[in-house]
Amino acid sequence: MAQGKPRVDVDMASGSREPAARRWAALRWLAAGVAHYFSVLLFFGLWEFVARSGWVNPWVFPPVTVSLAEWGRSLATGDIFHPMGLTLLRALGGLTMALGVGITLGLLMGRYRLVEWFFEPLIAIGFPAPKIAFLPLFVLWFGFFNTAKVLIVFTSCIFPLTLYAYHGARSVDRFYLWSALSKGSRGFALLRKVVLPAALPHIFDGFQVALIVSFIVAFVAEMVTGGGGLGFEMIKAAQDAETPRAFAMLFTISLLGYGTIKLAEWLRALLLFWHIEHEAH
Amino acid sequence: MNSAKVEIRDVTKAFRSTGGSQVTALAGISLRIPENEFLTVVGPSGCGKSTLLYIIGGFLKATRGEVLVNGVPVTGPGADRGIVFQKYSLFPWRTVMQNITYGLEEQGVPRAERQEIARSYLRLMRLEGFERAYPRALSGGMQQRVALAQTLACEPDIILMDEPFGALDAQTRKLMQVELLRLWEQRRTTIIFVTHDVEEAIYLGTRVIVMTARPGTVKHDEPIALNIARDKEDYMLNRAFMELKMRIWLNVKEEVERYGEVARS
Amino acid sequence: MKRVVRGVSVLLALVALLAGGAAGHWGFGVAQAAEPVTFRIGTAIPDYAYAFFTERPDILKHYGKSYKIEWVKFTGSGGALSAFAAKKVDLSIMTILPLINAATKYRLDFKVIHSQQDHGVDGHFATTFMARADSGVRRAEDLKGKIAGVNVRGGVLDLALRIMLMKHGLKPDSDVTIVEGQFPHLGAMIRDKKIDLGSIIQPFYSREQKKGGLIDVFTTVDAFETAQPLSFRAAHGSVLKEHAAAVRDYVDDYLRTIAWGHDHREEAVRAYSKTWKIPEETLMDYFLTKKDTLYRRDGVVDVTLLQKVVETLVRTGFLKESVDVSKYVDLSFLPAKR
Amino acid sequence: MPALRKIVVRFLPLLLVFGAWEALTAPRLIPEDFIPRFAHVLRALGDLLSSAEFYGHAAASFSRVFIGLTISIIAGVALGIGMAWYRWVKRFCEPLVVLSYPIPKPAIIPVFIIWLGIGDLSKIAVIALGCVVPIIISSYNATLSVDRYLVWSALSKGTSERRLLRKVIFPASLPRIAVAIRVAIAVAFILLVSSEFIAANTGLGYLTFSYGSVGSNDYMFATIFLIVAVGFSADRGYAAVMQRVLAWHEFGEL
Repeated sequence: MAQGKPRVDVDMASGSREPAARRWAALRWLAAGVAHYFSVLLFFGLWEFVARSGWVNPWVFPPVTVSLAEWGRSLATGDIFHPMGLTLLRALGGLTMALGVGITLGLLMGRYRLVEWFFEPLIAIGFPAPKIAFLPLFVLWFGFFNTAKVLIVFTSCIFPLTLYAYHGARSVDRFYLWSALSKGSRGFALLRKVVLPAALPHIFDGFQVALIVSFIVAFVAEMVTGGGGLGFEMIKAAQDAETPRAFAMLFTISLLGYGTIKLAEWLRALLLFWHIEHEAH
Repeated sequence: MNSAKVEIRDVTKAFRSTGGSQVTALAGISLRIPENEFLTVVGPSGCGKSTLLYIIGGFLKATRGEVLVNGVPVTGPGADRGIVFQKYSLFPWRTVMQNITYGLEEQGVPRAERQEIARSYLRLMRLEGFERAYPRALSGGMQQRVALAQTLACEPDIILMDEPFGALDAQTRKLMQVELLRLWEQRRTTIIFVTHDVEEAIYLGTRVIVMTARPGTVKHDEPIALNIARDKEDYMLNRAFMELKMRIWLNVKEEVERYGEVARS
Repeated sequence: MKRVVRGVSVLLALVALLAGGAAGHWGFGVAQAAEPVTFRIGTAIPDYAYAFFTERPDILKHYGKSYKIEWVKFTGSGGALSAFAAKKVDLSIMTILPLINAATKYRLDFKVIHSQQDHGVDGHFATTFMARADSGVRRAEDLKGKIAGVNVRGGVLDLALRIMLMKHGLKPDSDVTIVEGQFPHLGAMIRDKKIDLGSIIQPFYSREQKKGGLIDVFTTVDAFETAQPLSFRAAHGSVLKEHAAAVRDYVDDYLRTIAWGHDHREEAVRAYSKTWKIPEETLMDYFLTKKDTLYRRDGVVDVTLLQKVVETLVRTGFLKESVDVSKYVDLSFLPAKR
Repeated sequence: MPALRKIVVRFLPLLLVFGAWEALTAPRLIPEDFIPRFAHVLRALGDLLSSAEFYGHAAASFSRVFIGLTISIIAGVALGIGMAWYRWVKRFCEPLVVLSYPIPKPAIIPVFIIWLGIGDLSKIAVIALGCVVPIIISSYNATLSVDRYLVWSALSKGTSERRLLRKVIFPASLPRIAVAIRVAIAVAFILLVSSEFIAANTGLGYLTFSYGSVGSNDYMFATIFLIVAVGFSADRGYAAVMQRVLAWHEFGEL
């Protein structure tokens, strides 16, 4: 896909190669692999150097090796899995609810004028609203434990999901609709059988955005309102002046998010195989 | 010794397909295209005729073999070879005028001169009054006229055309063909024109090449020497034209069928 | 192409340079500044001194002459500690746990220089754990199987609650569920039966009392078995060394504002209300009276009381080993008796 | 006049929601501890808007948003295009970008404080970091999906590879980059609050949190309203400008 140099030439390889050339290719591949993570290594190296240089208090900003060791320890003892599970549960719980409601709402907005009229300004205004500021109030309204946190994730995810589904529904080619109408599809069936699949690429865009939002919001909700989970453990570690543990929590959420991003991309390729975007590659 | 404007020497092109297997698009094509020739290339879809054009243009590199233009090997794209695609030749963010002056701008022609040249092509292509319009406001036929003007304004040595009228409706297409012929007869620029329409190929070309199905090779090479005035309306009803059309079409049909079988197996 | 890349890298380098320069400028602004010195003071959001300093600069004597203040506000003493440890503030609010962490984990060179709020000293208010009057929770031992709310788990009130529960034979996490809620909301949560017990501070204690229906179950004094200095101001050793005179002036002005508050209560209420938008009626009820935590006119941090808190923490197992608090308190910056 | 009616009709749902809010809170159907009366929020709004102090906070916040956004746009577009264009840039940046994407930005404020201090820089950095990733990703994708025929068309008219970026790649990917920037604007206003919630002395986010933590909920809601109002206007303003700049393109709604 991405080539160095302008993409004058789109083909990937040409002709057969000599064995020596193939060895070279293998070597290059290996070098590319190292190069791929070079930036992360460099970043960690810089971090380690700075933390050990004496410019900062190493108990305030511990070396990366210390943080990674603490991370390894908590993975080995397994004491990180419980908070991880809690955060995942909250993130995905809220996201699932938002998926159901947001997609339905978005599609309805895209098809029915009255629904659009009522919700469009609310969504437009609600999207840039800082949801994090409502966190304490959510606890007050919905209680402790998981409800408030799942609901704040839900509230944060529903905006991108609705918006993308709405635009997806509006951009459905009218010929699809006409074709379905002429075959007798009406109302909800039309929505489910034609509008939903046709809007799916847009909806998936929204899903990929909301996925990240759900992780971030779940984590921040735990930071601010407690109740266990990676965010809570991080804040607690910071309060107890156990900074390496706080970084371990950050590593965990980062990798967890990374994994789900990749999973979502894979899912997209699986579900949207019929969509034009794959012909481009 | 080398009197050919474009010489294609044993050009082979292999792609790696998405599945990872090698696909040979072109297999050892050699051709000599003399100056002032209007070469049209027909063949079944997927036979690599566009690939060949892109190799001449310098956009793709041949896996083996080479292309010489004026005796010099092609190493990349250049302003000596203008190209017109079926679509997307125009920059949507530039107005008609800005699109036509684009190439001149790139060659460092002073502003006043650019405007003047562009204006002459605007007239030639009957686009007056649309100078300030953006491409998306134009019809398909007008867009292709702008694309042609854009390419002509650079005064290329060779014009490469990749099914330029393929997306147009029948009437517009006919008018554009007439227009193109008129231009070619005035200037006699060497043109290599790829199409899947046999009638178009015979009508426009001074020589028609039929390509085989993948891997593409030259199957049939026929100079068009019909002694008829091409601007006459009944040109295509001429008996000689019909015979020629039938002969070439049979060649193409054979390849289309063969390609179908290859694809099925 | 190359030109663009070069342009971008120059730009990025510039940004980095600017960032570095600015960090150097702001981050270490204290060190070489000529008179007056600017102190960055970390404080909690509802701080009294902040309101008085900003609303009534006319009562200050040295401000703007020998020193200036840049206030930085934190939602809790925990967040303030990490900024203090990173030397991004010169002086900071501190409570007992951050003090212990600063001393034993961050190994900072710092001293506590004046008190801020004292809990329960001389009959003054101490944070009170309240319950619904009709809930049957009257004493700590009634809490078995119930839910208790504190502002932050791992904070000093959480510890007080846990100590109290342990003293009454309950295991904090298995017998009682401890959850977090913000101070302003805990009262409403008790009424709404979301929690059975909550830690209530002022001004919310006054509000809840006025509304009625809630009873006091115990206070932090009951838990720690002593009145205790709740919050105090700490400063980096280097700041104290380099700017001793300016620090003295600051402490002098600080005490001046506290004295002014006590002496001109109505004006103080007005200033505070204006800063934090808390209605004056609510404040009039308790502000700087016995119903409020004690703001000492002399600024003295009672080391004996503080040490007693530490010993309670050690005895109940919340601290592994004792810390000698007196090593971290230096009252020499307080003015000689006025 | 019809324009005014259109606006009224458009925002009627909002008024309905506010009306319902007031109708539920005024007779204390919902206790005021749970949600302030809408009328009180309006009163607080008026009070804030008439105090000079408030504008200082607003200026502090919006300058942070503005600078943070500007940095993220410049860096994001440059990196996104660079990643699509140069293999080494992609190799270098991709892992960092993808790994930093899911990191909750408020969680790294303490780290920013250590490096950039307590002042504006750490807050600008939070906003810039939060906004830059979506811009990088979109610019990257936009650049990759520039039609190769456009590139070829330019090359065949003598455009050098060096100039290609400015003449073709950048304008061709502009519509998608413009959409990404629009998303980034919304993100920036969301982050405004988080960036000011750990250590601050100025800014609307700081006000929001401090009013919240002393129980002045009416004022808290009022500040949030103002942030949203400004965010919303910024979004609409941006859309209007882009509609003009990208007149050649059908600038979509999103």
